[in-house]
Amino acid sequence: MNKVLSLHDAVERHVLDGVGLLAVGGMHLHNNPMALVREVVRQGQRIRRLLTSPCGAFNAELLIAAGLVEEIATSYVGFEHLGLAPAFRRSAEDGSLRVLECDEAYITHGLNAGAGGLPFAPLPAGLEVSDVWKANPESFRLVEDPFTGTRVLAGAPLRPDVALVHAAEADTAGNAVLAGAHFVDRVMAMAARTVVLQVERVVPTEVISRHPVGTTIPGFLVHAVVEVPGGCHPTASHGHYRVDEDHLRRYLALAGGAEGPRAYVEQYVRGSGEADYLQAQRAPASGEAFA
Amino acid sequence: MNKVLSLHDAVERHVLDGVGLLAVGGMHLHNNPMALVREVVRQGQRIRRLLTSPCGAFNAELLIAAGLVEEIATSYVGFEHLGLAPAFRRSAEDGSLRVLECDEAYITHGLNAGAGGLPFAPLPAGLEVSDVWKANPESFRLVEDPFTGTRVLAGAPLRPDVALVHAAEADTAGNAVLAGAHFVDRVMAMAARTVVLQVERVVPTEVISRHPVGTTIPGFLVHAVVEVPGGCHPTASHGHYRVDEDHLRRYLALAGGAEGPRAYVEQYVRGSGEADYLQAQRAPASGEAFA
Amino acid sequence: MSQTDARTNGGAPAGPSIAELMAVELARRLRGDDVAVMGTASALPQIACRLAKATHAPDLWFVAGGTCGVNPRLAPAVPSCCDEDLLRADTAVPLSDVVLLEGRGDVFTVFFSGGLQIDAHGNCNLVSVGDRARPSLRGPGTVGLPFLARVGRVLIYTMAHNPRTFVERVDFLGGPGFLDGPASWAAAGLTGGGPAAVVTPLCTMGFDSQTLRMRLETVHPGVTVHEVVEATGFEVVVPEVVPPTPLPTDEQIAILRGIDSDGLLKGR
Amino acid sequence: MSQTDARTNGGAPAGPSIAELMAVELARRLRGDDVAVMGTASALPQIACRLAKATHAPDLWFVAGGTCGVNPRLAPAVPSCCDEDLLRADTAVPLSDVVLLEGRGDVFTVFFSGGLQIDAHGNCNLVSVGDRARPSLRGPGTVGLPFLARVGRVLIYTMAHNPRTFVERVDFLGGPGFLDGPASWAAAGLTGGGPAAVVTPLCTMGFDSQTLRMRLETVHPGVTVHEVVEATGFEVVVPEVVPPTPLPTDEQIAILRGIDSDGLLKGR
Repeated sequence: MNKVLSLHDAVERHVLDGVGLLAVGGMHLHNNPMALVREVVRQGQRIRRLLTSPCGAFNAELLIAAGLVEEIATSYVGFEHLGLAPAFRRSAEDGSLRVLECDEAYITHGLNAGAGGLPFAPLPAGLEVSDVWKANPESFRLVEDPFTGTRVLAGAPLRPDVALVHAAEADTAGNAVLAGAHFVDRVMAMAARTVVLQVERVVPTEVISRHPVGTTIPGFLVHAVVEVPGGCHPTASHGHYRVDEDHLRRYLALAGGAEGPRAYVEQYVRGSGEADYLQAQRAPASGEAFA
Repeated sequence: MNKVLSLHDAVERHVLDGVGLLAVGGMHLHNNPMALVREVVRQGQRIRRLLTSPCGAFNAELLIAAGLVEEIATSYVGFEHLGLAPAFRRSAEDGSLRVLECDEAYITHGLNAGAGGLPFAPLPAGLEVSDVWKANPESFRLVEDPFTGTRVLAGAPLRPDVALVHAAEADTAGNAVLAGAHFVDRVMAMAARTVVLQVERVVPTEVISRHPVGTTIPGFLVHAVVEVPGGCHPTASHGHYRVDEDHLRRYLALAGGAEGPRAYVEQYVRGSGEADYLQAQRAPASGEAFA
Repeated sequence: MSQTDARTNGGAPAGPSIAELMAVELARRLRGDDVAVMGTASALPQIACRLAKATHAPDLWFVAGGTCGVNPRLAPAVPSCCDEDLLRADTAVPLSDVVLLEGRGDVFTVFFSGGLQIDAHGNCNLVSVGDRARPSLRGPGTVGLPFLARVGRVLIYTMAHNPRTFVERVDFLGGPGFLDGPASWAAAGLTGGGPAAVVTPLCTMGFDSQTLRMRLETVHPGVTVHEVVEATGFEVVVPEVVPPTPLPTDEQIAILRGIDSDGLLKGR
Repeated sequence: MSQTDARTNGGAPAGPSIAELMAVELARRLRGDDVAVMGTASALPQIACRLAKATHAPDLWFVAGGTCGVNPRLAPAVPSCCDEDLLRADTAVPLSDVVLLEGRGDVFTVFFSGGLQIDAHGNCNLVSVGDRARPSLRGPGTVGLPFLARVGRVLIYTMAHNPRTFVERVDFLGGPGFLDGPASWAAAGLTGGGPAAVVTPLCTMGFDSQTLRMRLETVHPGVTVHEVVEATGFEVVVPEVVPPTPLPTDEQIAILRGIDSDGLLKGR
């Protein structure tokens, strides 16, 4: 079955307005499925709850900047060494964005529980001394360890309705290869009811078959494949191109003002289709990256 | 730090007599760390409890045949299409071997819990209808899901004191590459307090570095590396050689009699060092495999 | 599981063996939107899946548990589910991922099962016959059979159709079928669909929708209803008309033997 | 974390920058039997680890969280913990494995931490300043800091030594230090060893063994004890004698700059 769809059709078909839990893959400014994220912004699909990997970045920031996110479950949204994420920060500070406080352990083990149909994810003893779970009673509970009688922390399973995940390559059936770091993208894909993959290129199955055990996502988990070379821009795509720090610094400069994030969204996303956006980014400095 | 040890020294140093929980890697008749297992037999180290992957095979059978195993936690011991495991079967039937009944889900998720310091492993709803947990109250408990209030099954974490695991290659620091299938060997290595690796060959770190994310075991988990080319015999070593079904059929024929398993142990294991054993197995049919 | 009671095929050399017929019967029950998983000693269902993909269900996915090759393409088929050759596939994933996904309940739609004992309600037992503490026969163990509770359709197959295998109630419930029948099945509230078919060397069976007991569907060539009844250790539901199992077509046999080029099923 | 308050180095161009001095201070605290892990924006501890491996602790292991390269070997060092270049390493594993192993409690012996706020007992906060529901500063989030409760030694570093960062009590406890001091620390019964050192642009601190409050150890070149006390928003324990932080040797600086060949730490 050929699962390759256009960017427009993949998002229109699989990311419904008001989606309950939308997960975005990638970690920090790497392997963010930005073409899919931008298309969600263009189509204006509202997100009841957004879930990031342990470290969300421009993927979450852009959706928040576009005003589409009601709540976010995350353990980090920021631009790492480049600074804080302005739209995330401002929306959290003024209360317009509800933040479900998570930590790395819960996001990882919660997704694992989602992938496995496990009723919940007990967490290591000691994690209960942090304030994280007290700030997020919806996602965390105390439970009695039936083997020792001690009270331990447990997280609710994370079952994204849709996951937007980047992979380097996939075949038309959705068998995909992760180049470079995995982050938690494989686990996220296993946990989600629907997986929309953004890839640098679609390749014959024979290319996927050459990769060893442990480096791929099997196609039976994947619902749509969208080929967008350069589509992680301005974040990096491992094996293909690096972070466009200049672009992100321009965003951060623009976003210093309260209207900046929306202005960016209008100019760079709503104002142009994906092909035009990527074309416009082929500046001399980053030109090779999108060749 | 050079972790390469002789077969003798690795077992003497790391597999103590009366070891509480010894795990053996591999699955069915593939990637069983047989050289390490044979050395345990030669040194006569008794095992209070043996843990297999979801499908134990000659690794468990030989230790049972040698009379070293008090209890076994397993979801399967057999020779797959070749038949039942005679020593396991007979010892379980006459009550001399206590079997802690497990299933594939518990072994996998229990090891995962061990690797993560997770207090226990809740299992998917529905698994409680099987008789497995009722037969093994030590490893399984019912627990209330704190999010739904329903009673679900939970397994105790599996924390092997020592895991004997086969990998195709490792460097002297213990960074190892799994060739072929992973089975649950990576999880087993992550869960164990001490990992003794059996490899086909020791390679420079640069060789390990070429392998992608997801295919290796990091050396900081590994305590000893033992180089035994051909050491999985008579089981297969993925990437290196196949199952020696003739040898195993001879074992099964011999083991048909009550004294057969012990006779095999005396003749093939206690009666010779590993080098002699492997030398003797270089029959024409399997000669290339050990070249 | 061990398949020691294989009924040898008395037909002409060119005709299908019993095991080949069984593979075709299993293949017939696979759909293009299925994701099937199978484990230990699963040459028969693997061949059935490849046959289904090559004929009516090209979009079928199947995972050979053990190696966890996804849609392994190899000919000859291999007898071990952990054979390295099964990595000649579209892709492959770690077994720990497959075990995880088996629990999700909405990924794998078909699970192949079997047992030392299979009972009237389709429950399977690979653990022990008699008292578990001192069994008369200790089986290998239950592997992943408890997951049957969560999977869409369970397809049961066995090479042993006799009263020792087909019993009224399994001595150890490892792989749940319809449990103790309609009341207990309803009470358990399982998300899985339960057993859908049982394919043996004598016949193909389904389940009676009222009693959830095994019900004869078709008898294989040369087998009588009486023989099935005699070989079954519980009272199998026998409808008024029991048609013969359809014979594989020449095309099916040709494709199947192209896959099973070592003839794992041929002599059985 | 964001490091906006970096104190620029007033020394001669050839001498170590403050950040370079800090890297040496961190490296000094690593041992050959350590397995260290670090996360977000961790160029400084990564360089410290490589320096330690190149000098007194060749058998040290370290994992650059994010990519999870194991003992990444690259020069130039990179500012992002998720940079693909960090896969130029002895090996690399999936992040999900590292997160899992962080919970085991006996694998990683050193965890590098930091915070928007760091308090007198070494608790760290990356979440929010003020009321969490309507914070005056919303930080990025706590990432893996709750794991500090289980790790052997926590090494805290920050480029911001001022009273906004060093507070009596964090507004949000994300990364546990010695909690509220000896009584609460003992009551919590944590398996981790707690914070072992705090390295800032002004000084290196440890913890008083009685009160478990931060205690000045050494002051960096040109810094007075008074400056440290003024820059710290809580009463830091000041021993009678506070020696100067040892200067890096020329060899250490040469090795460090060979690793940090892009000069990430040089101007800071």
